[in-house]
Amino acid sequence: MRFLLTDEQSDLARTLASLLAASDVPGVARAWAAGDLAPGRALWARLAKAGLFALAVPEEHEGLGPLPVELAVAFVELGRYGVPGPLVETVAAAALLPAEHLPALAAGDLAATLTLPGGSPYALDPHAAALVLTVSAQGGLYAAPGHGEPLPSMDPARRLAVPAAGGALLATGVPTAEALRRARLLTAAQALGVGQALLERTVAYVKQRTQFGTPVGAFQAVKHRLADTLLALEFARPLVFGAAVTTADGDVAAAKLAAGGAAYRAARTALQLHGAVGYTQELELSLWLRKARPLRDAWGTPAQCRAEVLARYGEAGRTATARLTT
Amino acid sequence: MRFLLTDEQSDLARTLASLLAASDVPGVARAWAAGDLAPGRALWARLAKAGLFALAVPEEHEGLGPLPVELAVAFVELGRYGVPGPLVETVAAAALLPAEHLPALAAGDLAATLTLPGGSPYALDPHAAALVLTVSAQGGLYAAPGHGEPLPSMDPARRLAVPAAGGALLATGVPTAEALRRARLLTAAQALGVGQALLERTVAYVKQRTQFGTPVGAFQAVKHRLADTLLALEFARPLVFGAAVTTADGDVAAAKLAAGGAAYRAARTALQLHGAVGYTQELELSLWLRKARPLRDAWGTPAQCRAEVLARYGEAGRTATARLTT
Amino acid sequence: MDLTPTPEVTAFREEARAWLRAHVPARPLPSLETAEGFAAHRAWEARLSAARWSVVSWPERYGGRGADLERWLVFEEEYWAAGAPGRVSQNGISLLAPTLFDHGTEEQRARVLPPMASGEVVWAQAWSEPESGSDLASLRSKAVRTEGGWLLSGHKTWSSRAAFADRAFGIFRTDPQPAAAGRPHRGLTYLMFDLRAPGVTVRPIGRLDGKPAFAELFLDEVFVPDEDVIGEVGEGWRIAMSTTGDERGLTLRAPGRFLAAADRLVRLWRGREGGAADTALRDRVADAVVGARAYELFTWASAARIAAGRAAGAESSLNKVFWSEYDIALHETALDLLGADGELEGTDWAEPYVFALAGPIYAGTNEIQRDIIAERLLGLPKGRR
Amino acid sequence: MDLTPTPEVTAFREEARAWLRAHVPARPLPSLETAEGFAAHRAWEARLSAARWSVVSWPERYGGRGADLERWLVFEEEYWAAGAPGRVSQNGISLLAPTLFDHGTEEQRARVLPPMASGEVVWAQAWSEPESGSDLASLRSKAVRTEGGWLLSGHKTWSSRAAFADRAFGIFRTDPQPAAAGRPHRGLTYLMFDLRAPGVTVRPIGRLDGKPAFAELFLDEVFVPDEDVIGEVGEGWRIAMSTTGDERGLTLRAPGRFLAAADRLVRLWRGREGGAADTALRDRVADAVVGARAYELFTWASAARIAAGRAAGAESSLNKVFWSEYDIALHETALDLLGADGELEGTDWAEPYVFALAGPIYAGTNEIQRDIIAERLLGLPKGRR
Repeated sequence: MRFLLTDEQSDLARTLASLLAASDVPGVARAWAAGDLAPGRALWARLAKAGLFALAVPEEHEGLGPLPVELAVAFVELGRYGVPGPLVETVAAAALLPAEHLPALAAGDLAATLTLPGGSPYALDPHAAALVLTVSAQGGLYAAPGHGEPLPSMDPARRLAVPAAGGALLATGVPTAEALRRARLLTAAQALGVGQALLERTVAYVKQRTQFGTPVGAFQAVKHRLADTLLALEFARPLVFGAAVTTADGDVAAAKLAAGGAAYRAARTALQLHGAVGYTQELELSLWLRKARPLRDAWGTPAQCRAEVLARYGEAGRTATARLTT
Repeated sequence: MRFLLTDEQSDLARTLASLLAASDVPGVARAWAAGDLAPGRALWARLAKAGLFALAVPEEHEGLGPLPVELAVAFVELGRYGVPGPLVETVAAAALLPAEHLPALAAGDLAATLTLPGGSPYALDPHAAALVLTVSAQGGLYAAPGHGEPLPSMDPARRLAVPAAGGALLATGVPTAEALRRARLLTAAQALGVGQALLERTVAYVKQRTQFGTPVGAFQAVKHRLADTLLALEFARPLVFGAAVTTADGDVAAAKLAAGGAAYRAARTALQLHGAVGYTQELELSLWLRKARPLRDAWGTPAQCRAEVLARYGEAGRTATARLTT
Repeated sequence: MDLTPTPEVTAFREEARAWLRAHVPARPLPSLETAEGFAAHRAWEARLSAARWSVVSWPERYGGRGADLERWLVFEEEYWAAGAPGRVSQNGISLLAPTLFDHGTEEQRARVLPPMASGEVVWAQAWSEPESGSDLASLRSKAVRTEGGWLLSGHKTWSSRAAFADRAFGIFRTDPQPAAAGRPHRGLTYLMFDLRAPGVTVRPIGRLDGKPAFAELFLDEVFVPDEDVIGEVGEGWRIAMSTTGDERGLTLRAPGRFLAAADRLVRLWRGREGGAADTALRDRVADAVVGARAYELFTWASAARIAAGRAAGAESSLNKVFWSEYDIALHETALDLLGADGELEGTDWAEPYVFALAGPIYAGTNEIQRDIIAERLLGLPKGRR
Repeated sequence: MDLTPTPEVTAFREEARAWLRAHVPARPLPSLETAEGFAAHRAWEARLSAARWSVVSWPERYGGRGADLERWLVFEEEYWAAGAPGRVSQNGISLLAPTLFDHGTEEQRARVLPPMASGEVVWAQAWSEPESGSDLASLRSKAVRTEGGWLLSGHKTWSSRAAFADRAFGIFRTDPQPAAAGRPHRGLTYLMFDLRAPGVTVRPIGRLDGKPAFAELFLDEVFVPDEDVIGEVGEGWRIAMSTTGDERGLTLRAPGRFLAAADRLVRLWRGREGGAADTALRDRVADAVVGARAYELFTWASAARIAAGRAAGAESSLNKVFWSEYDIALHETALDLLGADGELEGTDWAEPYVFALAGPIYAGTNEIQRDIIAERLLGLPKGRR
């Protein structure tokens, strides 16, 4: 029992962070939002080279994984830097796709998006994906033959469309639950990173912005609001990594609930404490501000996650959410 | 249209407030809690003389009412001074009792308590009531032949017991809904007064208490918490008086929800800002602190009130909660 | 206490309702934060004005009906209940017009108000500067005396409507001496100016959803004739403060808006499959209904006090905090009710949600409003501000 | 990252569970804030101690098992899951003992710790004074030098457990000079004293529910021998601060308490008729489950950092704010689930609810904790305090 990132896991975070810091991700995201996918695809390739997608693919299919903790580490950074595209969806698809697709996915040559039965009818960014997947209630995996017109989200870096029904049957009896777990866990990790970015930027802003002759960050109301934001993020973080370790459905739902809520709270705080300047599209901050709420709901709204937490509570073999041990 | 208390209504509040200020209500409430009902009964008689119960009784039965606005005005003061006993219940009973009981009730010679179908099984302070009433689902009004052992509430000035079934049938086809409306409206008014007392005392305390060389009330976190408490009370107040004017079920439920919530919030604030001293039984503050939550739930929990608000929303003849006019 | 309208008020309500029912566009106009939508909203103002519904509380000679506060509130309730368009002339009607009534000359009122009422001239406000958000007294933009008027120079921002509006109003430093001597509230003057005058550069700013809901104004020796100074030179702060008070009070946020929004929310909730069983959402919908009713009754109480000759004062801070937080909660509930569609840009709820998010920031941040509530209504000690 | 216990830890857990299952009283003991309950809880401590379960993390020579942090957390989880009684020796075990380990002499440890472990001597804390709640540095109670020791005089309050306890510990001003010179944190000394010594008057204070959960202490020249001074004379503040850190950290609030409470809450919810359909309550129950899990994992992460040699520091303020607000929310949910019974004094939930209400106040108010979080963890400017 040692609930701490290993040195290798911390190194992975640092490697990705420095790759992303050097990649003008805000520019990439703006281009993505404007429909120019080329910079995003170039970034995707660099992330693949750093091993991102390999983490989702078993070794026998030219991957390194699946390594949920490493994936969670990576997705926190992806959220923190605001990387656009169906990243979560591609990693979730790795749990479903037949073996022949996996080497390409691991290498970053296969962007996928998907819907799952019982979830949202929309697939994220199908115009940017080589494969748009749907899964039938019986566990049949289909390559959708197309999709509806992508609709703009309030996050301009996201577009949503309903995949067309039918298409080629790629596999049967696919592990839908595992795909949902991955999508939910990594969306939680991404949301945590988004919340962290919002908090970091807001803290920096209130230290520097003065009103009435004082840094705004010296006002107790501002301090306490930021303290609460940190609190929510810091108690979501162990849930995200705990869920990555146990991969228990209840833990994953708890992580999603907490991280999504903390990110949205961070967005509200960031907006309020930046004042009017935070309300503009121009400020880089808006990249994260507009992402928080969609991520809070994607792959499990708060209500869905709460229901899941209680449905799984006390499940055989996992005392409590799961309680750590028995 | 003039949504302001008349001079007469304001005078009523002032009259009751000065009567209560001169009555050592904290002492009365402590005695009541200890089982000594005499001081409470003496206060009851003084309130009756000031016309309190007459407000609930029609003129033809030696009353002055029913005057819901005046009753609401009065119950705000009763809450503000923390008067114990089945006051709300007696006024609600006036809507149910046969005419022969009403002159005594108006004169303050008849304390009653009751349960209503679908509500709490407990009657408040039956040991202090001359009549313990129950109403059957068919609208039969019974004088209960006794009651279970009174159980202590977390508010020591309240005791609760289940009335015995059966007893003398006093009337049939009684207006249960009107009794519930009254009980709910006046509990809301009482809660508003409780919240107001908590806020007043807390504001006074934080002005005088110093820590770190500063009055506690100069800290922005303290100021904002008190501002929010005032806000909740000041937006509950027009709901209480609006409900007294329209007597619409939706309005009454809204008033109860808002006033009960505001009072409980005021209690949490008062406790936190008084610090340890607020957590003691000794401080007079505890009189109101412990009353807020029971009043929030009595005659309609927040969940029940919310359900009622929506059930009544858009009812024919009352657009909106009710919307004021059509 | 009385909540019964007189027959005259009821007749007024019915007249308004009938006209609105006949004239409100069946389909929502395009967003007023776009060039196309701005033009459509301006045309709507002209229609409203032709029927004398654009400024019911103004005197008849400027295009109004001389309606009292009660009628104004009734009109607003009907207006929003009818689903009528947002008011592109809002800034002029609720911020500049009250100032002209209090501090303008009759010549100014006769010249400025009728075209404001008809939407022929749409006004933008020009208060904030980059370094002066909450701290308005630290304004730097200046007006320098010249032959027959003043030359404005400086940099204004968060000027709502300015991307498409015709004229603007704001305060400018006409005398730098008092500020240099530590009295920054003095030496400011209230002026109106033309957004198309030489020397004005308007740079639209995209709101969170990208729409140019406000703009920066770069002013370089923009000429303003003396006739466009409101009140006395050097008294701009005092004059602006009374205007700011109005922005926070009744004039900007009539309860009708929130009553209508709560009504739409209930319809959304009732129309949802299996919605009623979800008590978590039901509770939030109920809270929206209760909040709208509370705000309505709070406003009626304020109106009655004002009618009885008592000033509104710091209670307008309670008002501001309440509606701004209410508005966000209501729209968050709506988005949650929409489920997977909640994040789409194209729903009826997306733009009002983004608009609501700004509520706790503008017209005095809610942090400042809470300070005011604590200090002026509760008498708590002034903290550092 | 690893959440798998070693076989040794699992064996330890099973041993604890088996013992607790066999020995935890079937019916809850009377409230520990009553004379009868205090005695019953003291007897329970003796039983715990005889089986060496009272202080598992202490060295064996003082009655412990030398358990590491992991085992301690496992023990606490099992302890609360078994529904075992509250710990009447808590103040001594979690506040005084760590101080003795860090700053006491071997003679003091040998003399004080074993009877603390067995419940033979129950300790009360004596920190606060009437004018010093959050502002501990302003303490006035003094200790004056005398032959072979010190004479304590002054007035302490909010001394939890003191109504029935045997001894107490606290800090006293031994040198008034530094305070007079504006350095109130200096000149304080950490002392232990006997609550039954001549000169001590204990006045119990009734908590909100009337139970004497704390007391005032009036001290009039109470003799304390030199052997009961902990650490150096004049260094009491520094010593107390490290103790306060523990009170806020792991030692006081193991996650087991909250895991067990969440478990009870779920059982209450599941046992309720029609409860599952009420999503508003369901959501709050789920939040309690998630919060307990978050607190558990947060604590495991802290324990792992501590085990890796990194100090806890200001993160204990996050911890304090979290559990104290969590605890109230959980108990409020329970009362709401109880319906009409929620207000009764006699339910299993009433006393813990009242106890939870104190959480945001003691061990450093949550307002102060938020200041610490903002200043030390986020680096925001120090405000007035």
